[in-house]
Amino acid sequence: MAELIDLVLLGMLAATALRVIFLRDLFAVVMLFGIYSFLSAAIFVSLDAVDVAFTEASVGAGISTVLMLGTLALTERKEKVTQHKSWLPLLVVITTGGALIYGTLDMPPFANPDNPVHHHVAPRYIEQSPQEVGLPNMVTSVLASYRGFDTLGETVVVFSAAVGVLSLLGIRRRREPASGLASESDNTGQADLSESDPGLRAHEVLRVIAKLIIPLILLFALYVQFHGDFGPGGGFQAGVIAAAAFILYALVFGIGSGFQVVSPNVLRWLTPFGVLLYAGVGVLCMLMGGQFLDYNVLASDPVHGQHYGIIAIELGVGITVFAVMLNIFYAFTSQTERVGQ
Amino acid sequence: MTMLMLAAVCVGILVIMGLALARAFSAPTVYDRILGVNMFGTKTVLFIAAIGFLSGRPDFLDIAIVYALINFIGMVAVLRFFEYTSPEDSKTTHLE
Amino acid sequence: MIMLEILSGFLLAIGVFFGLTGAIGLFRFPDFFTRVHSASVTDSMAAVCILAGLLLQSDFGLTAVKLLFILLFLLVTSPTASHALAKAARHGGLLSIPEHKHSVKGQD
Amino acid sequence: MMSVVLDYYNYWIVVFLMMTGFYVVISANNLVKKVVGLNIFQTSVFIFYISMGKVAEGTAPILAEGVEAYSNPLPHVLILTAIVVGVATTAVGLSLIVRIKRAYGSVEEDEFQDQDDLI
Repeated sequence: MAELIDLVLLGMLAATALRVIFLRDLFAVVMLFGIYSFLSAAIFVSLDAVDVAFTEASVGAGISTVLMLGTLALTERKEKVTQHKSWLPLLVVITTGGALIYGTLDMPPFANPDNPVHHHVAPRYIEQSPQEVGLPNMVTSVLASYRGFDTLGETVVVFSAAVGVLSLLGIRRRREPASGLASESDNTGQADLSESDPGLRAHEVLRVIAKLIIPLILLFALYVQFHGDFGPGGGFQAGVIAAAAFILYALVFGIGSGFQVVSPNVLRWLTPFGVLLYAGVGVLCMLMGGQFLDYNVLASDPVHGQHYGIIAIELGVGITVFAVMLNIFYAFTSQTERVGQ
Repeated sequence: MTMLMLAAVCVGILVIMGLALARAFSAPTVYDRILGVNMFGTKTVLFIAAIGFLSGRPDFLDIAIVYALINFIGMVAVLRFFEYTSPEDSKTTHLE
Repeated sequence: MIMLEILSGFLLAIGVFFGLTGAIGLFRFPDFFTRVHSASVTDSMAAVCILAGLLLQSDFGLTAVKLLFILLFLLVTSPTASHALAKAARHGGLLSIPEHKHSVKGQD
Repeated sequence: MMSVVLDYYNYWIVVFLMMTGFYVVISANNLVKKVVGLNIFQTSVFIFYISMGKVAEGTAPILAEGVEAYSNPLPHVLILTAIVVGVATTAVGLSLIVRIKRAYGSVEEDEFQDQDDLI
């Protein structure tokens, strides 16, 4: 039964990918890409990777789609027809694909418990982590404790992506940026923006419903943040969900109102704060006599220490991811206002 | 018995998802495409909920909540996108 | 207990039936506004029935609360999304079939 | 024969998806479509990793009573962070596209390459 569901979902995924090739309307391409992300998240659920599905659904399907729509609003909606020769790429792809399929025949069979991948560190994570770290969710234990240094690196990558986007686009606060890029805290500019961008003013029902839903989303984000030790969830997912709440607000009520709720200045401080909190926990561990990110020393009982450490670094991850996602969204949407006039 | 019932529900929802996907693949107007995508999203929420019960670990409903949430935000983003493109643009698309 | 099982199965079957009719309506109805009607109305009904069917199978703990939350969320957002989409289509200048016929006549 | 298909169909579909994404990246002329292709490619790698972590009869790696086998949590951790990083890099790519549009007035590859050749 599980195989059948898996196969059907994978088939839908393949069909979606194939359809993307032949569509020239980029808006439709982005819509299908949203479906593609949703489908792959459903596949992750059926393959037992609930945490991954959680991340893919919130990050992949949500944020990517919103950003791509923002890019389309700034560029073109239709792909132009070109006289490119299509047989050469096709040849390359078929050759590579054939070689890869030949290669998969040497792979161990799918889902066999005796596969080599299940025999190195995985048994230790599965058998020991509930005692050593004291959390039911093994993914969180591995992510935050055993491979904490790796996760710190990923958080820094996310942080540097925000730096990249901000230095490429910047957040525009006024309509006529005569005096260069992102100006300093300029209140009149914000007022300008909220007047010029009323949001979805025509959609009264949507505005009421959004007001009703946004607090629920924030509550859910907090739940995901702090329940991530016991069920699927954690800092990455919670950060994105919290950002999604503010993105919804900015979409419905206009970017100017969004700036008034969470100002880009606050975000500018929050983005590095999360990374520093994470690294700070590591340094604290060193000061207390352990190694970098070795939470055992944080409390007299090692398991309690692990728990404190994980809560702190998950919070750091959550804050950084929240600020980065919202920053990126602001950067794209504030450009859109300019073109839309 | 219960398992069989849930499996049947999963297959049923998969069929609905397939139909919605077909609508999203080739739609007469751009709005039909969005309708298909939206329907696909809500049916995936139900699918995830049902599959959680089928696999005997129904505590993963959080994922279904995220799905419902993101589906709605995606819809709002699409509506916002339409405020920036001219109506002709959205009409020409159904000729593709 | 067996009553609950039967009731749950009944609700699930109804839910899938409504979902299927809605999906077929997506193809069979003549213009966009009728299609949005078929999709959104059955969508809500299918969500209510299937989630209620699952609710009867849960152990009425945290799982049930989450199911109720999903139900509430879908009941609020799904009609809103359909309404807003139909409104956007209207603003975008999409006509229903009778209006279309009328406007074609007017041009002659 | 049937067992071979059942053992490997997951990997084959992954290869198919990967090649679809690869084809879009190398053949599409529009930069936004290229980014979509890149994302399809990326997701296929994610599914490949998660497929490797799956254990038959296993369930999600969250401790529960009465569960014997769990799927491998390590690929899940690697992919979880990879997804977030993937979206971050996508955002950087999209902002580069916006800058290219501003500088050249086009996001079609051959059009702005023609403009470059003129200079």
